[in-house]
Amino acid sequence: MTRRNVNKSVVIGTIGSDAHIIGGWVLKHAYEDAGFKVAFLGAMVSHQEFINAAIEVDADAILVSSSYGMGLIDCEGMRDKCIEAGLGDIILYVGGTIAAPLELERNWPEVERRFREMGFNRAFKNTCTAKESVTTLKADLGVE
Amino acid sequence: MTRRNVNKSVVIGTIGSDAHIIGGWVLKHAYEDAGFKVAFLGAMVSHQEFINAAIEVDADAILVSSSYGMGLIDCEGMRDKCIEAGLGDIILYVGGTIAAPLELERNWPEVERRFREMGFNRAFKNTCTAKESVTTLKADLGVE
Amino acid sequence: MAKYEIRNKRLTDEEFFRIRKEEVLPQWETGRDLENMDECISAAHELSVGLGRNYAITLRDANEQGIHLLQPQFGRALTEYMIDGMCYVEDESPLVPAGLWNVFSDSYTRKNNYKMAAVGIERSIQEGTTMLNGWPIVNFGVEEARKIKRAVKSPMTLNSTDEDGRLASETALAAGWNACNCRSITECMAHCKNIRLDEEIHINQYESRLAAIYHERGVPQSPHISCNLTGYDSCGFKSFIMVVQALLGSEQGIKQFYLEFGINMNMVQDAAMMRVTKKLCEEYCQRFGYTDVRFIVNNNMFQGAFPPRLEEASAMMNLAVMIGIMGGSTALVLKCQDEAFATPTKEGMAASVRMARHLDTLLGALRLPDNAALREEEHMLELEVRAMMEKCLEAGDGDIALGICLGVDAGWVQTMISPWKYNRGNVLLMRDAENAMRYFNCGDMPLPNEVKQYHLDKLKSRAAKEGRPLDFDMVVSDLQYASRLPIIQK
Amino acid sequence: MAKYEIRNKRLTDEEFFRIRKEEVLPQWETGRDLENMDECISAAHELSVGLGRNYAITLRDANEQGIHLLQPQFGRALTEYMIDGMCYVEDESPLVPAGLWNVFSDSYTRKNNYKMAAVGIERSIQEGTTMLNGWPIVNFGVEEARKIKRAVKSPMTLNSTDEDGRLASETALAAGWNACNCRSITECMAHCKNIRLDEEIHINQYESRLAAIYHERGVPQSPHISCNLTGYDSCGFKSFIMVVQALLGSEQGIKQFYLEFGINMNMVQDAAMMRVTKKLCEEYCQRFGYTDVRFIVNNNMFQGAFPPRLEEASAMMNLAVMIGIMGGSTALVLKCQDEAFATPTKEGMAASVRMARHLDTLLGALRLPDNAALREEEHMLELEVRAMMEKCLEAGDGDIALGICLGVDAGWVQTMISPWKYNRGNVLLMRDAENAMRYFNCGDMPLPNEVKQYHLDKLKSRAAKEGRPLDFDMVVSDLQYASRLPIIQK
Ligand code: B12
Ligand code: B12
Repeated sequence: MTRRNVNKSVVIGTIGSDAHIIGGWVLKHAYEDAGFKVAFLGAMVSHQEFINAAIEVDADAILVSSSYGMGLIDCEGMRDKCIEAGLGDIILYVGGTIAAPLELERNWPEVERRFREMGFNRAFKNTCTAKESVTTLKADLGVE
Repeated sequence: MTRRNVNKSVVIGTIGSDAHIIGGWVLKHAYEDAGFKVAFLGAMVSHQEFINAAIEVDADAILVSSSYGMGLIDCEGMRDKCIEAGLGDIILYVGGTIAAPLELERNWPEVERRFREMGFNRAFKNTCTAKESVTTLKADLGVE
Repeated sequence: MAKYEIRNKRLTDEEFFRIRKEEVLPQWETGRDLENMDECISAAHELSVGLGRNYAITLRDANEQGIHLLQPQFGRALTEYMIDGMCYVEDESPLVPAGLWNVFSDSYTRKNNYKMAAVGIERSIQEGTTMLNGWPIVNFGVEEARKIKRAVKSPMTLNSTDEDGRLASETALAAGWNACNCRSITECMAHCKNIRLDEEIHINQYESRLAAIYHERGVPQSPHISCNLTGYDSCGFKSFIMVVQALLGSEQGIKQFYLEFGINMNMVQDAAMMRVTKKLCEEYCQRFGYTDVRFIVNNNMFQGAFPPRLEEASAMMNLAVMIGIMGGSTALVLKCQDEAFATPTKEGMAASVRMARHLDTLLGALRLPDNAALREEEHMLELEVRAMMEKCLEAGDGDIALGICLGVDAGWVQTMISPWKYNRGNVLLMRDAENAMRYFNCGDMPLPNEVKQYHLDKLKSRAAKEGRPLDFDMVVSDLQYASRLPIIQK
Repeated sequence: MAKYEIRNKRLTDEEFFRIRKEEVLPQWETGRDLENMDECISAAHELSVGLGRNYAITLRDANEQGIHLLQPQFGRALTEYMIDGMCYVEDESPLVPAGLWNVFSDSYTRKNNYKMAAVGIERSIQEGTTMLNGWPIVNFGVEEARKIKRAVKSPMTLNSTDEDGRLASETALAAGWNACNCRSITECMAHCKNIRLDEEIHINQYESRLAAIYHERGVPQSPHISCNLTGYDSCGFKSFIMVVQALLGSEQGIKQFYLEFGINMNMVQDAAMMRVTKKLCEEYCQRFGYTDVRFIVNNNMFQGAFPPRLEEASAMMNLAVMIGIMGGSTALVLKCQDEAFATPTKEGMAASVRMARHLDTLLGALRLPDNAALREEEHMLELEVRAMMEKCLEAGDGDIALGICLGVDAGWVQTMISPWKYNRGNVLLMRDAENAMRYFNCGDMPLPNEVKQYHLDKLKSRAAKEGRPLDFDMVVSDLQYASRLPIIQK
């Protein structure tokens, strides 16, 4: 990935109407502990709010949390809006319990495929720990 | 089934080294309640003891209980011994948890096939209630 | 004090019907089918009391007879999936005759975003599976809701609120379901971000009054007072908000409450919470003149993170059911083995009913015997809840609606983590050695010193057991104490 | 009194080694490999203490540290199935490091019918599956047993007795397992038909002495005293026989006992049984001068009929584990979802370990709080056990071995249903409203009137609850109270 200067900064929030804030709260602490600057937007964040915050803190990545089952719907168009806002190369992660029906949640490659198609760099299962996600982002950013 | 006179009499016991007596005890009460004469031999009954008792009470049927998992081995040759003893047409039932490995217990048609091949008229799963077995025997005997 | 207009006062019929006409029914086109309230009520009567499937009556009778009602939850995007799934559960498990249904709507509906719900319906039809996290009751409207009601044998309730569940509740009630949650603070803390508590109370006053009107006109209702918040709240906080809600709902005329406890998974502490809450609900209602109100104790399972594997989930569910039964619940809301992954499947829910019913059989009439540890826990909890109640009542000059709004502002009323921007969130909770939930730091909550000390002492038992000092990391890792899979040493 | 020669007296070395040489080792050809006892002991030392996998030490340490050991059971016809299955469980569940293994032999082995065991081995090879209900340890001999010991990480014990488990125990001990059950009465009542109790005690004296010798020579042992009888016995009876066995085993020099309770599935009654039994074991041992004996409370699951479906079995297992933990057990012997059908599979056992470990995590340090109901139950149980002990001691002129034989003859010592022809069996048991086990009729058992009355009063609660008089049919149907699947109303 050829990118702008990395400054260890992320935006975190749950998307759409999702109220599940606990995971984001845990992530916030983990990223802070790992030396990241975190813009924690809490729950029920719109695409635009994510993007505004990302611009404000010059974020390397937006960590979209979605647990209530409608992430596939809520995340549609997010990448396009980033591109419009000049954040074409920002890293987009999504994690949580991101697909509503069990059949789909169990068919993980298909879930991943759909989020990739929507322009997300990675999708994380809800069994992923906060630390693991930090490690992955660091690797993707090429930083320690 | 063309048979001798039915006199509502059965022999009950567990076969081989099988100590599981509770099922037999329940059966004993159910058959007595249903008006059968019951020779209850308790646990760990040999082929010969079953046959002797059957002769003594002029039994319509021998109800072999086997729960400890080695019924397939223990029941071998039982029909032959009955024939030798002149009880060729006595009804032989087996019931309990009659096969050791789960694969086999789950493959019930195969279990039944094996017991039929050994000359047993019927094999019963351990989910069969005492009353159900009484009803079946009555039907097989053509009595009320 | 002039800051808020809200008061704990019954809506007049005039206000009620004005709100109904102007604010509620116009929210979405299906509201039109509800305009004639008399028709709605008589249809509801026929479909619930008439068919012998009224939620409130079933609950009351079970409570009197000491029977446990099992209550699976279900919600899919399309009506056909609903009927298929609910009938499946009734056919494949011993749900009938001692069962209730807890149907949940999807989150777009709960956010009154019926346009997005319509998108979700479309997507679901396209994909041939459910793409919403519940049944969009408002989009489908009252006739479809009646269709479901006719198809299933067990009485039903609707779980559908976030900020504003009024139209959803109207729809459900008119279909013969039970509805109208009475839980303004719960909603704010659990599901909301921006709404003010006084606004939310106002919205909920309507819902409570609505249930009361159905009840008064011969269709008994048993609205839920819930404290299944974030799954990470103290028992005292949960108990306190239930007592508050009892006062708010009773004022609107509710006569029978379904207390829906979200348990913290420690049998003694949870039992104490259930007992103290019922006692204080009754006591405070008496004090304010609501003398003929019935409270029935029920419980939902643990509302925190579940483990992502069958056996661990089964241990969770069995413990939850056991706590419910031993602690004195009548109805037991069930989660299922899929909890960590997706909304409940019909297979999962049937399995949970089988499991819970068997546990109920095995436990028979056994309840947690009265004991000193339980009494101490009850005592401390009572002190805590009374302190919070009195503080708020004082601030509100005897009016609890006003008092609790001021309490939130002051930080007396708060929980650890919430999406709600008005939550102060400087309280820190963790589990003691017995996995009871304790205050590590009680922030601005007005807890008596005795209570604070009690919690700290209990936490010391954990520090001793683990041989390390208590710290913030424990607070964080406790959020997942029940969902982490054990390590396998290879 | 001259009727029996048996006395509770330690075997002399001379007698012991004579029996060993003349009666035990010659039972089957593999006995030859055990002739050199010093070699056996040093091999055992290396394979258990040496590898840090000694059963008795692990148990003792866990007990001291308040850790729960999970103990799956396993037994298949061939050594390769054993190793495959046990490694599977250790790889697929969090068994290590807090686990123990309970390996059972097949019933032919238990009946010393090694020829039939050989037939079973043959059949198993032919059919490519296990045709025996356990591992035929004697036929395979000590080297194969050591192979298994080396392959698995958790300490192992052997469950292999009916009339005469001496050669099996010799083989297991020499392989570094724990062995030597101390349970003559249990055996007679549970598995035997014709053997006299005095003969059985004599056989068991050998086993106990054998364990003691290993222990004395540096390989700690923790023989099991079991009361997992027919699954349908009173708590008083179970407790009584454990106290008796404690005296018999201690006299032979056993220093640490594994009390293996078969529970009746009522948390309060079972907890009372576990506590009272431990207390009385200690007290009676003191009285007879066995002053340095340790008793560790553990429990097996319900020994009666299990339900033939996953969810119901899971409810049973969760309740059993909960009773064990809340009641104060250290090790928890596990059954699995296949219980109603066939001997445990490796998949089933791994699942049970996962389930039980999670429940243990959830319960944390929570135990059943002391309470009045528990104390009353303990009080009644103590009265009952003391009455039986004193009656037998008196009859035996202070010798419990003699006394219990006479007690069986007199019908004081008996249970409801047993294959054993000396069991009088005129006692009738049923469950009360809380599913505790009660005497409906105590036959010839010498119970204090207070105890009889207590049981009858408890049963009245059931009659009242069910609105029908107590009768014999209830006794019969209670045998399957936990195994009947609930009725589904279609
Ligand atoms: C607690 C909880 C609640 C609380 C939420 C409180 C709050 N405001 O936060 C309450 C009770 C209020 C609630 C409400 C609802 N919930 Co809820 N809830 C849960 C529950 C039990 C635990 C979630 C949790 O807190 N986990 C603990 C945290 C620490 O873990 P986590 O969120 O998974 O986050 C971790 C990882 O996933 C990862 N992560 C998370 N996000 C991201 C993002 C990125 C980029 C990365 C890298 C990593 C990452 O990092 C975290 C650290 O390990 C789950 C089920 C479960 N998992 O057991 C259901 C669940 C998420 N809820 C569900 C639903 C449907 C609802 C409701 C609609 C009500 C209902 N029908 O039951 C409402 C929705 C409200 C709304 N508007 O959103 C469903 C979602 C179904 C689906 N996805 O298909 C679930 C799965 C339950 C179920 N099986 O039905 N819920
Ligand atoms: C109680 C019990 C015991 C008690 C037995 C007490 C006694 N002496 O009776 C104790 C604890 C002593 C015991 C010991 C053993 N047991 Co056991 N035991 C059980 C258990 C839990 C219940 C059996 C029972 O009493 N059921 C209640 C009665 C009323 O039901 P029933 O016997 O099934 O009978 C009913 C029907 O089957 C039917 N029926 C029975 N026989 C017949 C015959 C006919 C002709 C008909 C028509 C109907 C019929 O009528 C009855 C009324 O409904 C079962 C597992 C289970 N089912 O849950 C294991 C079980 C039978 N035991 C088993 C084993 C292996 C053993 C042991 C070898 C020890 C071990 N390794 O665990 C020893 C063997 C001792 C011996 N020599 O036989 C295995 C057998 C495995 C297999 N078949 O493959 C089982 C299935 C457990 C398991 N999953 O491992 N056991």
